[in-house]
Amino acid sequence: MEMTYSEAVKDAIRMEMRRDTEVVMFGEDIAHHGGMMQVTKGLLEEFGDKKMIDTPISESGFIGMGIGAALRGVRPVIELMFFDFALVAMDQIQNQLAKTIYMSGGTVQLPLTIRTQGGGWKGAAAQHSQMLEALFVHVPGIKVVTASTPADAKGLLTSSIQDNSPVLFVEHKQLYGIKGEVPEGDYTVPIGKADVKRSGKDLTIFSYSYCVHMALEAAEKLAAEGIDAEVVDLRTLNPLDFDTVAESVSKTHRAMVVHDSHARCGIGADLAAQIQEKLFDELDAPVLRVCGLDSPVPFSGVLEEVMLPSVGRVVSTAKELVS
Amino acid sequence: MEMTYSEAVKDAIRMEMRRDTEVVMFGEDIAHHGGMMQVTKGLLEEFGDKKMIDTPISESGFIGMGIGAALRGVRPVIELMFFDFALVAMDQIQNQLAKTIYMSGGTVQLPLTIRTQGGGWKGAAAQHSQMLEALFVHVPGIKVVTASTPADAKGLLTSSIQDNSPVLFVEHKQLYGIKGEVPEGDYTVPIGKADVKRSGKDLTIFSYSYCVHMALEAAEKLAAEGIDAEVVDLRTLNPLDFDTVAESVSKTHRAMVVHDSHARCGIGADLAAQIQEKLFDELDAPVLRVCGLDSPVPFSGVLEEVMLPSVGRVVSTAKELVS
Amino acid sequence: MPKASSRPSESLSDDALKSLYRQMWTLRKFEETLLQLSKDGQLRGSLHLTEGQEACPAGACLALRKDDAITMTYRGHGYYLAKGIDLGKVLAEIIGRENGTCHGRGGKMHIFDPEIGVLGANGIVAGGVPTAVGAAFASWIKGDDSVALSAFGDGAMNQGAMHEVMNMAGLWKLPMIFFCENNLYAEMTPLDRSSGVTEVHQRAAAYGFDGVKIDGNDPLEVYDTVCAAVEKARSGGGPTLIEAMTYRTCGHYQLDPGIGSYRTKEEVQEWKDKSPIIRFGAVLKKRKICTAKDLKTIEQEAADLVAAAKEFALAGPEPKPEDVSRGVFA
Amino acid sequence: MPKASSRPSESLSDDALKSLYRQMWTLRKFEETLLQLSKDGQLRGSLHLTEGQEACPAGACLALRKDDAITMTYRGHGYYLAKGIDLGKVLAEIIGRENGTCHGRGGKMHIFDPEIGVLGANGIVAGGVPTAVGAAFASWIKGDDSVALSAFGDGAMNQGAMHEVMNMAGLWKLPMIFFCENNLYAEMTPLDRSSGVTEVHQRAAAYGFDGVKIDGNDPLEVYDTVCAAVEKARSGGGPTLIEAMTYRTCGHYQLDPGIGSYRTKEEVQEWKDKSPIIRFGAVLKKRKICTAKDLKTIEQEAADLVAAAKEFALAGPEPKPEDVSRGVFA
Ligand SMILES: Cc1ncc(C[n+]2csc(CCOP(=O)(O)OP(=O)(O)O)c2C)c(N)n1
Ligand SMILES: Cc1ncc(C[n+]2csc(CCOP(=O)(O)OP(=O)(O)O)c2C)c(N)n1
Ligand SMILES: [Mg+2]
Ligand SMILES: [Mg+2]
Repeated sequence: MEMTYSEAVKDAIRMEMRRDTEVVMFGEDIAHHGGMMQVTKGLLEEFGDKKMIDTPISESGFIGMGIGAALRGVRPVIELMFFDFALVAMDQIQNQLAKTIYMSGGTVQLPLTIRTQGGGWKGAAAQHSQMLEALFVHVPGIKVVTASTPADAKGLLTSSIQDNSPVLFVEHKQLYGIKGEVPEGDYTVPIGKADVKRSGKDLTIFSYSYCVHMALEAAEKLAAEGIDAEVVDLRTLNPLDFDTVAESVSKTHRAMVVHDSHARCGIGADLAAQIQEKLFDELDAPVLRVCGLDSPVPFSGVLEEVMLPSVGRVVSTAKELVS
Repeated sequence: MEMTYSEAVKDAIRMEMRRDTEVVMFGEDIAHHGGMMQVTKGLLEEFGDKKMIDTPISESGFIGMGIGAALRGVRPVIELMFFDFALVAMDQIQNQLAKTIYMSGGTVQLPLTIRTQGGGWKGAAAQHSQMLEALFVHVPGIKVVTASTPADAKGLLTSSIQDNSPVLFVEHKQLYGIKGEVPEGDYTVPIGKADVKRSGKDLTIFSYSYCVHMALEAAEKLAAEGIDAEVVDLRTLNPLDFDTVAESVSKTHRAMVVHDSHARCGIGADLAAQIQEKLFDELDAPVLRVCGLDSPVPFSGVLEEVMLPSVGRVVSTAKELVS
Repeated sequence: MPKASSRPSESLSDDALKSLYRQMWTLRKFEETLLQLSKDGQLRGSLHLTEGQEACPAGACLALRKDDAITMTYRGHGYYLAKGIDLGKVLAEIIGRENGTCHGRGGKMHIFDPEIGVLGANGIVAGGVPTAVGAAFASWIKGDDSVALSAFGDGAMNQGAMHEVMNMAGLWKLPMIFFCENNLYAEMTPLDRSSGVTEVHQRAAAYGFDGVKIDGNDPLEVYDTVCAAVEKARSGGGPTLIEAMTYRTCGHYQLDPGIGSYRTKEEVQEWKDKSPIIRFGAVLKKRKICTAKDLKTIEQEAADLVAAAKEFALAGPEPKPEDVSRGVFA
Repeated sequence: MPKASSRPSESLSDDALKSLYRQMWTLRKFEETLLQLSKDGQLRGSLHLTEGQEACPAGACLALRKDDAITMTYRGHGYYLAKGIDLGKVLAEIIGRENGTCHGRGGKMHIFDPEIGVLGANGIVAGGVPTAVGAAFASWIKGDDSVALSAFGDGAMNQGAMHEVMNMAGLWKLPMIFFCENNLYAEMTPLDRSSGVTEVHQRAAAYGFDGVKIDGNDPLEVYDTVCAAVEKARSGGGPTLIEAMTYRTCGHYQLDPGIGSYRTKEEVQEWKDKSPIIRFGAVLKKRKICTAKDLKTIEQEAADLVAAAKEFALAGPEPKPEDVSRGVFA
């Protein structure tokens, strides 16, 4: 069935709430209003106000409460309105949520999903445009999941909600409107599996979330010039599916990474480091990166355009890579 | 003059407070008690309680207040008792402090130093042992500075306090007691310059903070086996002195990175990515890493020992690198 | 705190009163222009307007000196305007031009002009309050008599950072004014669904200083209350929490109709009738300071100011792409 | 809230009272053992002892059911002991053994035993309070009648997260007990240098629920107060903030002498004389429930329990190095 990314996210939540009475959603303006992105519209009516709960503007508080709730038989799905706001709740996310299972010696389960959205190209400036996934990959204890298509969104969010460890499910402003075929009914995509979104033999472009589309568009342009790019959607950033990464690099011998978050200590740096470390002899060229520049996201459209990656940069970097 | 690292830090603060009446220190138990690490002992008596201010346990609040104070002619030096506690103040550090200069279009200066300390090997477990520097390198806008010796501590902290941008000055639990020669009087070490702590020709070990000592110890062991390692102390992690990195790699053609923070999206990943990207043809082997494992810091000594890097791991990785 | 007993507003000259009225109109016209620019595709992103709340910034900033500090929110246009920012430059900023206050890097949620004490609008709820308290802290450290004011919404009361700095302001008796625009909603959530205590000003007691609730749609009451709080602050009496009751008669941002899903038409209309601009115009007429025609003239003056600013802004150059990384550090 | 008017403690059996006394001694002996192990180099890191505050955990946990939830701080040994944790296993945890409650991964600041409602000691000031409020939230969502209690210090009142969850607890009337051990100091900082309002319980008013100040060195007053708060919470009456006045007669951690730099010898001695164990022993004697010899016997029973636990713990194996990454995820 064709639906938007946003509908696919809702479909996953709705189905899990129907299937499992322990699933409870909370966050700011998610119930009565249906969420700032309108993703949860209608769920209050179906599930009632003890399952769909509007919170005050207290991210640290309600994410922390999610931990206690999860330890006591609730399966919270928390909406964090903007990824940037994770920073006000960082202690509860990284010192508490991420460490609780390990500190308990593996004696507890902590089934909690935080859904959030990031990304720029909207003139939302420095505090409403960040993609901060690298921070959550660096500090261990939270699975970090992204989805670039409606089908993946449904399948991966369903798996996230069913998972017994904390999951950060990162959506993207630019994705909510895109449409795609989504399987009806029960549908899961496993956490920890990357996906080859386009097969190719000359180089591999690794990406995830919205930038996968940029990579695919670039691949079409490259194809027109006779360069055959493989596009691998990493999907889960932690745990990373290095097997799929290795398989692709062993085939193409040239790799690059594209993401819109910052370059330094980013996912691209991580992947490049791992690829050269483990597949040095497979590489015919260095692993290159196309990332957000290392400055805050500027407000001006002209500046935001150059600060963030673009199809043009992906294409030219790919050419550099194969040259 | 020989002094401990801890005394060198105090020396820098005291000299800057004497030199510049705008310098004000605040933090928890830093004034009357002289700091949990006793670094600031005696400064209250010399400078009085409007220069040395004890705060409540409100890191988000007082770091945020540092921003306002800095914009109004105060030059705050803030002690954050443990690096782990940065997470309770993350919005003020990363959404506010790090972005203010850029968001103002460069129209303001923001002279503010946060001093903190991290690191394990103390049985302090998951919430009191973290080295989180990678998080602050990933999100741009804060200079991230470390020092491995008393002299560097004095020189770099002095530069940090004098800097007109925010600086995170990261100390290390294991360093306070070490002794070294420290220049008396005015002494600065420039931010943004790495330092070759040991010259060698067979490989380069990049490191910073406490792990530099591990690298130096490993280098001695390697020397005994006829392997001549260069040890480069990165010192400033942002901005990074890539010139010194490149110079060393161009000489040794083999590089590895050692740090006690987590591997994924860490400083080692960042450096490895940059080295292979820019110096691919110089490399005779992949850039290897010896880092903290990707799990929270365990309490048990047996586990902490394997979770964190060790001289043994540095030595064996170096051998792998040159083999 | 009892309501301000002295009424410094009584000694405001006719010109000052007219200028206060003009200030509210300037804000209204400014925002109408922003909305139009947004519709025309010349202004990017979401836009949080102040319609119906104009008395708060106009009254509050009139009580401040140029060297006093302020911070505000994404809905803070009124504060920096009333604090005296250059209208053209700030409009240029809001459309991202190089000649903007922040050279187009900050944009509408991040306006800085430290020369006149404007220490930042903010995109994070309560995020700028610590900055203002830090400015008050600087005054306390240096022993000067400038004060700081932070304007924020009712929803901001439930952020941790707010609590932390209120405690420190109370502890050290910092020269600080916490100015809460209680417009009864945080986005689409009404106050009684976000807090067990809807009398916001009562929270001040938890920090050992005064809280007062006032009519935030009366610029003179706002002015008098802030004057009293400023006087107390300058003389070492510590902070005040002002809860100014008001209402945004527009949506939360430009795409929110503001009526229907979470507020009834009647409720909004009731508050439109209490609009501070209309009310204050009537006062000026009643006190024979202005005729109906004078009021129109003032409105027109405001419109002209904004029109000139718009022209300046639109003529400004775009930032140069190659300068994107300028200003990450000082 | 007025102090508890009903006194459920009056209907505690003699055995229950003795057991309460034993509980306090168990904690004391437990901590003496920890200190010795630390001196012997068998226990790593810093150790935050409870000496002088034993009445709080003993009295509070007696008022809870096994299925009620608790969280506490690094100074929380008394709570999980009184909640019924296995003494041997938790001691093994504190020395980092594989047979410890958390297989040596957590250590003394991070004790979990969800079977008996122990949802974590915590190394971050106020860090575990949201977890407890979340447990109360779960009860509210599911409509069951379990409650949650979080124990924390006076210093924790000034953390943002505390504020946020107090507000939500008040808003939704969650079955929650905020139990503040006001021992007058946060590390070396006295309360009046960290907060403008030193009457901690008064903060509850800001969130619309009751606050009460009690003698935290009287286990029966603690018990009665928590009983009342629990009853209120179970019946939908919402949260209570209890400010239990107490004092740690030891240092903040094992290397802090606790006397000299920030507290006088006299002040500490004064509180040592008010030690809850001594006081409660005297009560038991006065009420003829125990002779001096009985008291000694109970103390010895506690010591024996701890000795057995120590033996169990020391016999436990170290974790296997190769298992270091086990349990990052469930
Ligand atoms: C920390 C944080 N959480 C959430 C948001 C999203 N948000 C923007 S405005 C707003 C409502 C704020 O309400 P209030 O403080 O009453 O101010 P008002 O908009 O009514 O002026 C919210 C939730 C944010 N910007 N920052
Ligand atoms: C967020 C945070 N900041 C600072 C610390 C360091 N610290 C540990 S205990 C403590 C004092 C806490 O005082 P209080 O809450 O009164 O509890 P008490 O130790 O007196 O029982 C501080 C500041 C911490 N653990 N967490
Ligand atoms: Mg509001
Ligand atoms: Mg205390």
